[in-house]
Amino acid sequence: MSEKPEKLIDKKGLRLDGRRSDELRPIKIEVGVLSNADGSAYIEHGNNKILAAAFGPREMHPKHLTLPDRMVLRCRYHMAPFSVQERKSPAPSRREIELSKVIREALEPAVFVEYYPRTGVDIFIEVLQADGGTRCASITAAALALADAGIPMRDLVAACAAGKVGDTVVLDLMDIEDKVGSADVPVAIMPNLNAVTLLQMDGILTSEEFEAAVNLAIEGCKKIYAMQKEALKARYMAVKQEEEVEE
Amino acid sequence: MSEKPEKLIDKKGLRLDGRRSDELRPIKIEVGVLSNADGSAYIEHGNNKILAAAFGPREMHPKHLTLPDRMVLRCRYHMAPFSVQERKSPAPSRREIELSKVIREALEPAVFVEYYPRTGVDIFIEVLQADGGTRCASITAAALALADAGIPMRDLVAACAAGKVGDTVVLDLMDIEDKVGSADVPVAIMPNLNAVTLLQMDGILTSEEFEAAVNLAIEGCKKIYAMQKEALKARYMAVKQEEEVEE
Amino acid sequence: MSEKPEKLIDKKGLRLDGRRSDELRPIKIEVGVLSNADGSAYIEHGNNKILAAAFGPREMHPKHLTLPDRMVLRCRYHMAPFSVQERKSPAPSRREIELSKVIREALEPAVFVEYYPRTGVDIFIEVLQADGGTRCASITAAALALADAGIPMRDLVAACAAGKVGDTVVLDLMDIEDKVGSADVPVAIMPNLNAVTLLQMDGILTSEEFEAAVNLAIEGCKKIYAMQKEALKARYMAVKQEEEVEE
Amino acid sequence: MSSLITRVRLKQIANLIEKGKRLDGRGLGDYREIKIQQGIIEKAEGSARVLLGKTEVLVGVKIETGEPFPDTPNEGVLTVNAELVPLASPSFEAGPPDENSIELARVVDRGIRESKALDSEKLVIVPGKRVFVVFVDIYVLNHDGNLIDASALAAVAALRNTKMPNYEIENDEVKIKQGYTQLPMRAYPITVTLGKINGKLIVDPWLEEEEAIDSRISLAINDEGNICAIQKGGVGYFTPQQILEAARIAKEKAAELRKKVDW
Amino acid sequence: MSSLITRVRLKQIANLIEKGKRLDGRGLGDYREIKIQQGIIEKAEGSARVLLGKTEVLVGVKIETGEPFPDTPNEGVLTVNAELVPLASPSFEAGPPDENSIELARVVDRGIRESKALDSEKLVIVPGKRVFVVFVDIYVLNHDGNLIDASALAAVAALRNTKMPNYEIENDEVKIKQGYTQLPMRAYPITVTLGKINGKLIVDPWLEEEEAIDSRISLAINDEGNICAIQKGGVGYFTPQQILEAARIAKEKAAELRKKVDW
Amino acid sequence: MSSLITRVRLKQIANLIEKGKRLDGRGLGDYREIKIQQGIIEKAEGSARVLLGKTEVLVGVKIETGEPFPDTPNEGVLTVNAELVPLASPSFEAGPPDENSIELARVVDRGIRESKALDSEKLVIVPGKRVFVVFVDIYVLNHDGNLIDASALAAVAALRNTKMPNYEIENDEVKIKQGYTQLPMRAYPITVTLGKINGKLIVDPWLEEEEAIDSRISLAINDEGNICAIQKGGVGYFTPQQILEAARIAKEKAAELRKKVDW
Repeated sequence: MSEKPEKLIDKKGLRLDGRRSDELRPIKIEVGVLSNADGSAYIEHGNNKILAAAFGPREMHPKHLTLPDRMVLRCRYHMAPFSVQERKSPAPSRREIELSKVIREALEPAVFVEYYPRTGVDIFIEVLQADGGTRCASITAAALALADAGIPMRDLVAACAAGKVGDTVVLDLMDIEDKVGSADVPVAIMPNLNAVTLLQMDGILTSEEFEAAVNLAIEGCKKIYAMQKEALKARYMAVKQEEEVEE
Repeated sequence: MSEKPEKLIDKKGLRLDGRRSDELRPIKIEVGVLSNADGSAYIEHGNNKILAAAFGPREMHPKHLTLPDRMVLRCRYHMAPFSVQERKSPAPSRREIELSKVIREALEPAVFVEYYPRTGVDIFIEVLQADGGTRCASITAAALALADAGIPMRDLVAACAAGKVGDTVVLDLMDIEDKVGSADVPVAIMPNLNAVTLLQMDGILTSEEFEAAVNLAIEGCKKIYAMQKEALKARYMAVKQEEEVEE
Repeated sequence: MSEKPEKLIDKKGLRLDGRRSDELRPIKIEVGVLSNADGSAYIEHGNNKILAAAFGPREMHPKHLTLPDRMVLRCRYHMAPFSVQERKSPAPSRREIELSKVIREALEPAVFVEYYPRTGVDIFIEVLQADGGTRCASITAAALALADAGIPMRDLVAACAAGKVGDTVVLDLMDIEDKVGSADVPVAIMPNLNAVTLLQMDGILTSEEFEAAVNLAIEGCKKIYAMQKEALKARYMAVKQEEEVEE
Repeated sequence: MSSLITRVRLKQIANLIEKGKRLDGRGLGDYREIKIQQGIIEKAEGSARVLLGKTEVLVGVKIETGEPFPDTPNEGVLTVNAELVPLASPSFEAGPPDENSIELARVVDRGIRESKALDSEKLVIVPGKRVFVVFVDIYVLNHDGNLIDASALAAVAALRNTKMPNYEIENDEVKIKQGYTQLPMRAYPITVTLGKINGKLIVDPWLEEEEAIDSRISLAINDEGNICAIQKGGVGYFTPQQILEAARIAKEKAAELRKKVDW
Repeated sequence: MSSLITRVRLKQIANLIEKGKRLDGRGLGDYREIKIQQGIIEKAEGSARVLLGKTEVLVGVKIETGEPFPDTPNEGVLTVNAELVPLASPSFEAGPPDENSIELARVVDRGIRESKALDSEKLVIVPGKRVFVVFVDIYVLNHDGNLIDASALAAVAALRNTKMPNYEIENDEVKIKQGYTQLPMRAYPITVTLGKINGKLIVDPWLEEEEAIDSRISLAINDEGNICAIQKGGVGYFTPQQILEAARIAKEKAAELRKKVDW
Repeated sequence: MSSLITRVRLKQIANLIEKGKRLDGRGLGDYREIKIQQGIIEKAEGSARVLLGKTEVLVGVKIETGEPFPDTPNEGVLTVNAELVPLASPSFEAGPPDENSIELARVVDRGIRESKALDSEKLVIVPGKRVFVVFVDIYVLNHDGNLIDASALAAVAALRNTKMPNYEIENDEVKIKQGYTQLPMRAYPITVTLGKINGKLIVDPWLEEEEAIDSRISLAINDEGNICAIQKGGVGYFTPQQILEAARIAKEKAAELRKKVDW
């Protein structure tokens, strides 16, 4: 239903929402938002609205999936039926199954899975509203949910896409840029370890453009990483305050 | 395909099938009709034709559903594809899943579940022909199947609906009254315990009408309860006779 | 899309592909074609192209299906989506589920199931291209896969159909003969034991025609049996050679 | 599954049969008592209940309109489905059809289809576009063995009892009118199942015999005594001689049943 | 499920209630604090988030066009679905809807449907052919008890907040135009759930109380104070007197909530 | 999963690779032997079988007509599906597609789609109404590692081999005519997968190496040497430098394979 705009970048180099090519969308993060989960986080990344929760380490069901020498990480990325233009059936789509896998593989390098053998950790991600870049925002939130649950981690994981719109390599594509643009490169990193844990690409890029996009995405991830740490700190302060009040 | 009749109650206060407002449809009950079930009953309630069977107490599958301190009751309410106007797919519908739950919750208060810990009892209900009020007739039959299986019970459960047709509160709605009428209140009771174990309502009723409907339904249940006891007695006599013949 | 031919048998008694009534289609068999299976075979029977593999005897999953006194045989007959004219959904159809059962029951009489209690053997059959008679060609290949896996057997099982085309009883119907013909009688035998392990029939046959068809099919099976033994021998020689080279 | 006690029982069954006798007193070629009731589900377009000894099967027929299959634009559609409902036996489980219920439905379907029992060209409303779809739903209510014969009998009895709605075509749309006509049928196949125990053939095995037999063979026989469908089942085998013998017995028994049943 | 520690806790809850008190300080007839936010999912045609204490439910409404049901050619279609998403509680599992989520959806559906909340005749585009389909998706985000009341409230709040696309019919095809109109509604039912513990009725049970109660009853009350849907749940029972008492309380509480909620 | 013996083996694999060697004698940047056979499934509109060492993949292409997606009324439809059939590996199970087969299908799909390999506007029969639907079914017959590259190669080879039926439009209906034309293609992407072990990159990992690597990266390279799709997999990571290095190697290898393959 949304019509194709004439130009995604104007003469001044600004994008439809007024951003420069290397600018992130507004991001709001809150940690510890759900009372029943062991850890949780909520992110608004542009118009994306996403909840992530972590349960565990806990006993696994079914038991035969348990591993003797490590924790098993499971992940479900799921979109609410009302999160997108056309109502989505609540049954998991092939896209959701693939994304659940790549998101899990983006988070697992950060987790000390060997600390809790024979246990499981479940990560549940619910996209309440989608606007391009949900997998990256999901990773950003899920990493915080894991940290909030007290799962021992090497580093947080921060995620952000870069891509190509018209002839320009730009940061953090929103929905319309993703659909009309010519390439999208979602990236997740553990900033302190210089480690890329998610990398996908759609579209066509030369080697040079690809290098530029990866570097730009990494810069974006680093900015998001700073916000993640702020959000964790805010959560920590809130918990501390609560405890002091209780005492 | 069935056309909407002009009037559900005539000038004399009689309904389409000639019943008075407080009159039940003809009911026929037989206990012990299936040779493989531990207990069974068949009911014809108006044009409803329903078979119920109970299996157990027995080992449960899957085992992890077993409870250490009580028996687990399971119930499946299911309609034959040919039981209704338009052929029904044999896969359980959302309506059948909900009814399975409320029927189980209507029967369970009558069962001494603590007598047989770590076991399960399965109740299977098959609606062979439906004509309004299948959930009530199912409960009436299933309670007898449980009793026939020798499951220890506080009381039988008898069920019957009342409702509102035009301006009148009436007993035991048949299909057409249910569809065209303005409210339906299915009720199940354990008569000796003055206990309502099923209560649902569709439609709009004032508090006064609701009270009248509940009371009328309870009267209906009591009449059905008498028939249940007759049917159990007949079954008992038949079994006794059989045993005497065998000796 | 394929049009109905005018005559399936010409004046000389020859069929559309030039065969006589008692002639098999060209058959090519190869044993030991898959490196990951414990046993495997590939058959081209006319235009049918079928792979069969056997895994086991091995531990069964789920474990509760294990039998204390015998091996459990399981079988999945499955058609590739591209094996037939109209693309077939990869989900198992009712036809595939029935054929999996009759094929398993055609093979099981040949297996000494009591030799390996508490184990399971899985037979997987993939029809890569179908042209009439896939169940028989599948049995022929699957029996070889079992033998190649070293499962102890009373005899091989060879399978072939006979049927009626026009007024003639003919051997080994191809797709078009199966569809337009008036009867199809697939048969599987253990030749050394004079034992029929698969028998089905579609169409209408008099008792006399039925007897003729069964006898003709058995003759066909015996010819296929000879080819099976050749293929096993070739496999044995190849393995031996390989071993000698390795030494 | 088979406990020690059952093994003794199975042995006993086999021993008796070797002597030409059966546990329930029948001869090897005898059917159990058969009762057929038609039209008992008034809401269905056709129905029949068959009691074969204690085995009880209810078949309901529903008729709807739908599209024909692309390759048979001038024929109505027949759909046979079987439900082994869990109240019929502790061995039946609720859930989607398993291989046993699928085989049962398909064997009954083949008997009807291959004997051309339905005059399916008379089920066409608008060629290539609109036809009657005949749903035959087999509902097994009590399982005491030989579900195939009981179900096949109930299916044909229900179809005989089936009424098609009258219709007219108005502005390219099918309108259902008052009244009914009989479903057009041309054949009434009867299916006979035999079991094999220690080389002996028995007719109409009941539940305990089914556990004792190593294989079974079911033959659908049409009105002329010809064979129109066969299904061998079980993990044993038959010799070619036994198969021809089974075919002979089936033909004989089908003729016998055909006289007996009053449908 | 219920460990030894929980049993002590359950006992404590029951004892308090017998004295007319509750663990969280509420009176037996008190609701927890209620917060309603509307329009928070901009991409949905309507949405509302309800906080009932710590219980959190998000409802999104999507509107599409589709065919009406054959038996109601002159009415739009309402579809209510509930997802107990696994992040809301360790007791929820990913997968197809279970009996709890189906019951939740159907109870909310009945409250809306039976009170005739939607003016569904105004949802018709071309009678018998094309109507608006209203999808109400209940998304439970945090489960702290009494999901029925929170979901029913969120569903009605989301519907109040829903905008229908404008359209025109051009060459028999529906074209969506610029702009929106409010979804046509006629009633705003409120559902009140009561639990029974040791013969006492409590309003709005929270999670731990839900484990202590032996049965619950939910009543949907329309704007006139009449009852438009009831669902009894749980493995216990009510006396007829308790039911009438519950109906009286529900009517009172619904009126009270109706004044309080600002939607 | 990984037993003690396997751990020794995994260690051995890793040690060798650190020295620039591989267990099967290949260099770190070498592919296994590749064989491609086209047209082996005569009933399919296109087919190809690829042997990559012992890894064996069969791809069949079927062409049907259907409706276009509403948002791309002027394009044909491409559907890629992958079956990890259980005869290919003891680790594959029968059943609906799991995350591995879905990822495989979607990665192959993206390589084809993003390189604009199919000239999908030429697949339109009646704009907005009727288009050709191209089903690409990936059938893994033997799993010896690197299923992505083998499947991507087989898919493109099968598409190159695919013939579309001729048709004409008569009274608004599509009639299939005699004869075929080649499926219209514009690009032939080649996918190169690299694994990472102890910081080293290896090309075309085989089964045992796949268990030893901590992550893999697959890059689809188009005819001009540009990247058109990437998928990182596995529970490890890459440094940014390793990613650029992988991109460089993939471009080189794709050019090399492009010369070698004869399709």
